[in-house]
Amino acid sequence: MMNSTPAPTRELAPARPTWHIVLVRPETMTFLLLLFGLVGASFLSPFFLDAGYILRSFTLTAEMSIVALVLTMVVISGEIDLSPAANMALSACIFAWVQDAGVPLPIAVIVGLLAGLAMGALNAFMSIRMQLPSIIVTIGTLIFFRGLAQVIAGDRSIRVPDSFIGINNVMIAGIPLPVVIFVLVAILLGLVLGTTAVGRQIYQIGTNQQAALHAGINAKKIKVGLFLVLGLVSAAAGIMAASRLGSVRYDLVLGGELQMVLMAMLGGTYIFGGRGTILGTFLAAWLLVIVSTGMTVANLLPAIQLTVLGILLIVAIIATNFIYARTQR
Amino acid sequence: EDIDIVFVGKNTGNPYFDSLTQGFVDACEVIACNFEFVAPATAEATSQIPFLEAQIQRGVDVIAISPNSPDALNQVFQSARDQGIIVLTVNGDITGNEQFRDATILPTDFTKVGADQIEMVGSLIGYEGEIAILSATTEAPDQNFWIEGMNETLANDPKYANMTLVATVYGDDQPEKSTTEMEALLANFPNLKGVIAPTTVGIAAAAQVVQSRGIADQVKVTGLGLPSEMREFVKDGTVEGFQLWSPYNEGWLASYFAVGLKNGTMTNEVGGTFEVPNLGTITINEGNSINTQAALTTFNADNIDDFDF
Amino acid sequence: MTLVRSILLRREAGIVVMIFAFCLAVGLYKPHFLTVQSLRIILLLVPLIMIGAMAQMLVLVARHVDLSIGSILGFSAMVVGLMYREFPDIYWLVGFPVAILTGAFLGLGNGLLVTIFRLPSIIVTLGTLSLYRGLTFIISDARQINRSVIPTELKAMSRTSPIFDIPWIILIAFGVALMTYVVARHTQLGRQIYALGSNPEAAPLRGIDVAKVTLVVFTLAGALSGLAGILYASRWGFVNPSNTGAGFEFQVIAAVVIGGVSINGGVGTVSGTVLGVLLLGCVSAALPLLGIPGSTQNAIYGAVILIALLIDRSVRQRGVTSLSRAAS
Amino acid sequence: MKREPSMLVEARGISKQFGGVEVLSDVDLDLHAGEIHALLGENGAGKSTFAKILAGVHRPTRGTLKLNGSKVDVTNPIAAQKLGIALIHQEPISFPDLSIAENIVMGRQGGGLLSRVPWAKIIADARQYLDMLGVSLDVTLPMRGLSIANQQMVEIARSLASDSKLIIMDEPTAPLTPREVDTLFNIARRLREEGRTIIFISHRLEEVRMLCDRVTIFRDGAHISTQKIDDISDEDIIKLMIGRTLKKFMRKHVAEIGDIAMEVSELSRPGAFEDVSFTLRRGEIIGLGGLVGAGRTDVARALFGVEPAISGHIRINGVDAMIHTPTDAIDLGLAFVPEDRAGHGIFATLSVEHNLTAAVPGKIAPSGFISRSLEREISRKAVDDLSIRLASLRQPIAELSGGNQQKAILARWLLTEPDILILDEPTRGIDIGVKAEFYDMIGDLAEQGRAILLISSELPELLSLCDRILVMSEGRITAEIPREEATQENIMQAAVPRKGVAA
Ligand SMILES: Nc1ncnc2c1ncn2[C@@H]1O[C@H](COP(=O)(O)OP(=O)(O)OP(=O)(O)O)[C@@H](O)[C@H]1O
Ligand SMILES: Nc1ncnc2c1ncn2[C@@H]1O[C@H](COP(=O)(O)OP(=O)(O)OP(=O)(O)O)[C@@H](O)[C@H]1O
Ligand SMILES: [Mg+2]
Ligand SMILES: [Mg+2]
Repeated sequence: MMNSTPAPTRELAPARPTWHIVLVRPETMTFLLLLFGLVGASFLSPFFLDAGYILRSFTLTAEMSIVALVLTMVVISGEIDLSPAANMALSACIFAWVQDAGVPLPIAVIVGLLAGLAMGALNAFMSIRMQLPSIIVTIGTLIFFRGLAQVIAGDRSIRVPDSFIGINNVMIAGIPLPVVIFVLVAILLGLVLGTTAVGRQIYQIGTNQQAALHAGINAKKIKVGLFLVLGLVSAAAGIMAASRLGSVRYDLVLGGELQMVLMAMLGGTYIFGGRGTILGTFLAAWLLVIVSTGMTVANLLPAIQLTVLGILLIVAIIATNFIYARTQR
Repeated sequence: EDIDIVFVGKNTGNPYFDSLTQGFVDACEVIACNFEFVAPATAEATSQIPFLEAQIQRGVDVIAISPNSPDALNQVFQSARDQGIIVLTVNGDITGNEQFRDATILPTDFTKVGADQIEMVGSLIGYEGEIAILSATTEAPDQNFWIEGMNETLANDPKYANMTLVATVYGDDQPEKSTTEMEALLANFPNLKGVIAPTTVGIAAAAQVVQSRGIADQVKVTGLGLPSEMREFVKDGTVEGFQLWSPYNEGWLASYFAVGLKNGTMTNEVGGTFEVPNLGTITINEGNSINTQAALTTFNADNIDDFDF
Repeated sequence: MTLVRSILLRREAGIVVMIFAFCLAVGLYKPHFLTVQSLRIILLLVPLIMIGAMAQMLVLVARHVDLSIGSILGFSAMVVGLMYREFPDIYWLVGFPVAILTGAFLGLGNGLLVTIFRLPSIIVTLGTLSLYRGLTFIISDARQINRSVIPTELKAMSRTSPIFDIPWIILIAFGVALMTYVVARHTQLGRQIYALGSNPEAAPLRGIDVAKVTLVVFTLAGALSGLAGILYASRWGFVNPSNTGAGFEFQVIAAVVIGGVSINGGVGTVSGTVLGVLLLGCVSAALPLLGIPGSTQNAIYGAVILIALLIDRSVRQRGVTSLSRAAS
Repeated sequence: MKREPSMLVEARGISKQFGGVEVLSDVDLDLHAGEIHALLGENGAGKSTFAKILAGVHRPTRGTLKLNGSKVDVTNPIAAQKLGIALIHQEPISFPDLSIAENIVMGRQGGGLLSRVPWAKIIADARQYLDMLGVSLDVTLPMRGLSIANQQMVEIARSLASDSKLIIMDEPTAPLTPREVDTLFNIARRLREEGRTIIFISHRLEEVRMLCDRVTIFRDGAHISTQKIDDISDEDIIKLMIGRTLKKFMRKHVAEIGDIAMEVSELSRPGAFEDVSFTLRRGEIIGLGGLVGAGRTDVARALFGVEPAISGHIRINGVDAMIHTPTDAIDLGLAFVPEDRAGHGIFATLSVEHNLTAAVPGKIAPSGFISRSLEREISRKAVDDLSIRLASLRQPIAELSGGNQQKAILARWLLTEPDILILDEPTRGIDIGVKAEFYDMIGDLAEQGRAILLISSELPELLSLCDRILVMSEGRITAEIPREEATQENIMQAAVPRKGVAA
């Protein structure tokens, strides 16, 4: 920290060669791990390597992966949200409960989405308006949302109408609809983050909020917007999960926050903000599915999966920090 | 060709399933089947789905499962059966969605559990006084079914006319909550004579409260529990008697039935019968439901050491 | 100046008032709540949370957070349980050093990751939350340690008492609180923890070995969680790989935040934390008495955390206001 | 009969670089035991840096230190403490949540982590040291909320408690009242009698003259001169401090002064600045001078909407302006180059390109989507216009030298085509060569008809560039001096807080 590099060479330091810029980045690591995971899983079980099966397995986490894409943007902006999994559960419960009470389906969907938006607004209020650290705030809202879902649904599972069931069985060109939605959302968000002015500003806020403020970027507005979008998308994901499962309980995607954070981290999103890509999270979502599906189909204990998840998370942040430290100088 | 059977438990680390699994394992050493046990880390509604998908992918012949949800698994069951996999629910059913499984194997005739439990507590308190129920979760389907039976028995059988059910509370199958609920029962109903806890976590928690307060002679605890967990309380006199069935036999029977079905030596017709070693003749009841034993086993100081689950 | 101090003082006074008001309100409706018996119930509910809260308080004061204490609790309890199962003849008290050392070891792991790689503790411990839980499954082969395995003497600690009929585990919990008080208030270590959390940039300039203090804090938190682990075995008589300690971290954070420990480090007292724990205990004990379903408990915890955060902020805000007033 | 003074510290060839800028070069300095040694120099001359090196906060890039004749390596503050070196930081540092008493002793008690805290002794000692300083504070209260002056007193008490051989006071008197300064001086003299050495850093010459035995002058990171205080006049000290010839930076052309661009009246934010009024015309460069902490930055931040004023008016081009956020300011044609480049200016890890275009999203993304070619073209032109030296537009801006980073920030603002530029210490921490380029650029901007408010602590800069110079002291404008009448002396006169008025 207090060391300094020799002065005169600094200014004249050559730019990193293009291959360095393209290859030395966390996404490359994610991609390599993905290939490695594919090969490893194929060795673990002869039943693994089957596109249909992998796609079906991906549908099981597609909702969470979609949320993780938005979460990536929140993390890049320098905040974090640990509550989207609980938000998914609560929105889905509210949706199912409302329609169970006789409200027409489309209106119930809207109510569910609005609930998610309200949850996003609560997070935004506490972390941006009240300037409390979002990580602690969202631990609080995580417990709160999950608790409310429990109050609403108790231990019951609330059924959704048959006509609403089966989003995962809708195939588009042989690909389950949730996967298609995930890919589309990834492309959309990738475009927003990578090619629009707002996307650029998200990186700038996450890199240095003060500098962004001084450059006339309305950091608060953008962050509030991100929390709201995250709330809304979480709700949509929760309702998608309801359609896939046919019923809703308060424990929907219990503990999913860990997986979502893991997807973002594994994709190279920097926990302190300012760095990361949608592509990284996109790859990481597949990586996680392949790792966990490979282990499940090999009938490995879920214990091993938990352990692997924990290790992956820690290794991912260490590796990301390391790569960024190397490329930042 | 051996039949591949997989049993998907509610969650790992649940001692109840250790014994049940052992039944499968032992049966598959006798008859032509391969057995594997898998279970998610938590008993959450959807956590069994990836495991089911994996079994479908592996192309097993029979999936036996203790379902964590009465309806969230329907879609997966459907696709399993579309592939010709036999789906058996074991130790719990998907009530209201029976069309998604082939048969259910339940440890005993659940319609009789309520009456048996009332008789049990009645015998302990001299058929007189206030009783309460400490159940699992508010929505637990089996427990609610039994509690309904208890209420009916109390209302209709004159033998129990002097017994009043003062409260039904729920400990959510968590030791902490079950304990505070039990304490609240004792506080709210000072004249309480007996407590039925038809769930293994609840009965242990209730017994512990009574043990710690030293009021075993005033409040009788009974219900459904595992001998291994209750042995201590029976030995020190905290609990005089409680009931359960044999989880082991469920696994044993399920294996025989599964292999029989797959080989075509048994059929899945209501009213049909088949033979299972050690268990005798088994009948397929209404709703493709099979029971491993006719009535609950009662455990007390005399016989508790004979059971090791 | 005295304003800030009086607010801080009022914070603890405020919890006391809340506890009394709450108990009175419940007592009016259910007089039984105001008996010694119910005090006993409350006190028996809190020992584990109390010990966990002491651990979390130290960590938060140092401007870190440890989400893995529930998993450390579970792992340590499992190690002791396995020990009792594999070596049934071992003297039962050996479980205590084993649990505490196991916990300390896992806590040290957190500390090393935080200091060596300079990672944020919240992410590290989110990872180890999962990792340690997975290891618990692995070492136990996903099997529960049953009641019969836990030594009778250990289980008896939750019932029997050396003094005034107060069970051992309650005494231990309050003993831990007292020791934490001594460490926090009367040792160099304690003061350096407060200093570190109060101003991490200044700490090295003031001759504080930041890495060492951080390591000690996480190790201590782990050790206390380990102690809570063996007490879990005592209190509930079993150890389960998936349930034991699950969600413990959230209860503890709720208690600590209610107790006035600042999430921004440097602020927090043992007395406030103890009061926060007791308030949660009162709420937990009162819900079933009032016939409120247990399913509302998490929502109440969550709401309480959020409210405590807002109170924390407004206290700080007032502190800042008085600062600028003093400066002008 | 005079004894040869014994040598406490011998510093040889001490150099220090920060991010490629050498802020100290080959400083030699000897300190006698039992002397009070003044360290003088302009803002940024490297005084604090030298002090921090002695106290183990920074490690020198080169050079050696001897203490009592033996070579020492002061690797960290703990080591310095053990060697008996105490530093009173320029900005008081404290643990706001700990009590005053603890702040006085923290980190300097011996014993292991588990050793007991002797509360009674700590409190008694703290009282004693604060009494000595004539400050009455309840030492059991937390530091939080203490005024800057009292915080400074606690820092001084801390250094007294440390029993150090060498006490370095970095501008200790800045926030103090005259009475407090007197007390401090008495204590300093007593410490001298006890044989301790004090380094005293201050901008107030009269204080130096009252207190010190010898004086060392730094300029641009170099040791210029060390003399007995009685052997050197104030004029000579100032000459040595400032050193440069003014001609070098003379502004070549003076732009034509146009309409009023900005009119500020009675702007106030209590605690920061009061009653600030001035007018700024097109083509005009107004300098804002004063000592560090005078409140100039706060005025600039208020004008730009970063931290708006509480009362007062701003009129832009004759129209009342409501500036609540920087976005408002930008829309009104303002631009602001902040003094804290790393904290408020650059996005360190982002590319130069992204940094350049940060304030003009509309220009690079006319359709909402960023056009790479447009962005490249705009950035390339900006880089060429200001001759920013870089390897690639895509390299992280942190890889550029400080001066080029600063040019990039200026370039960012020129892209918004601002009418009014507020430049806060634009040349701080950049090398002489780039500085000269900057002066040319600022002159050119004025000639283009832009209005410029230049905040600077470097007098030559103000004198050579500005049409008018406003001087601030303690949050108020104390003088307005036209270019023709401005001298270093009259600016300094207005900048130094009046004794007695301060509080
Ligand atoms: N940590 C740092 N990183 C980068 N540059 C620094 C750092 N600290 C100081 N500098 C730069 O070093 C130069 C000397 O600063 P220093 O604080 O020593 O000056 P000073 O003589 O104490 O000035 P003042 O009278 O304003 O206190 C300045 O240009 C400053 O910007
Ligand atoms: N980041 C900060 N936090 C707290 N107080 C600050 C901060 N920056 C400045 N101050 C205080 O605000 C007052 C005005 O400082 P300001 O930076 O505006 O002065 P300035 O004249 O611009 O000084 P400089 O020459 O350093 O630019 C001073 O009392 C200073 O101590
Ligand atoms: Mg300085
Ligand atoms: Mg300034």
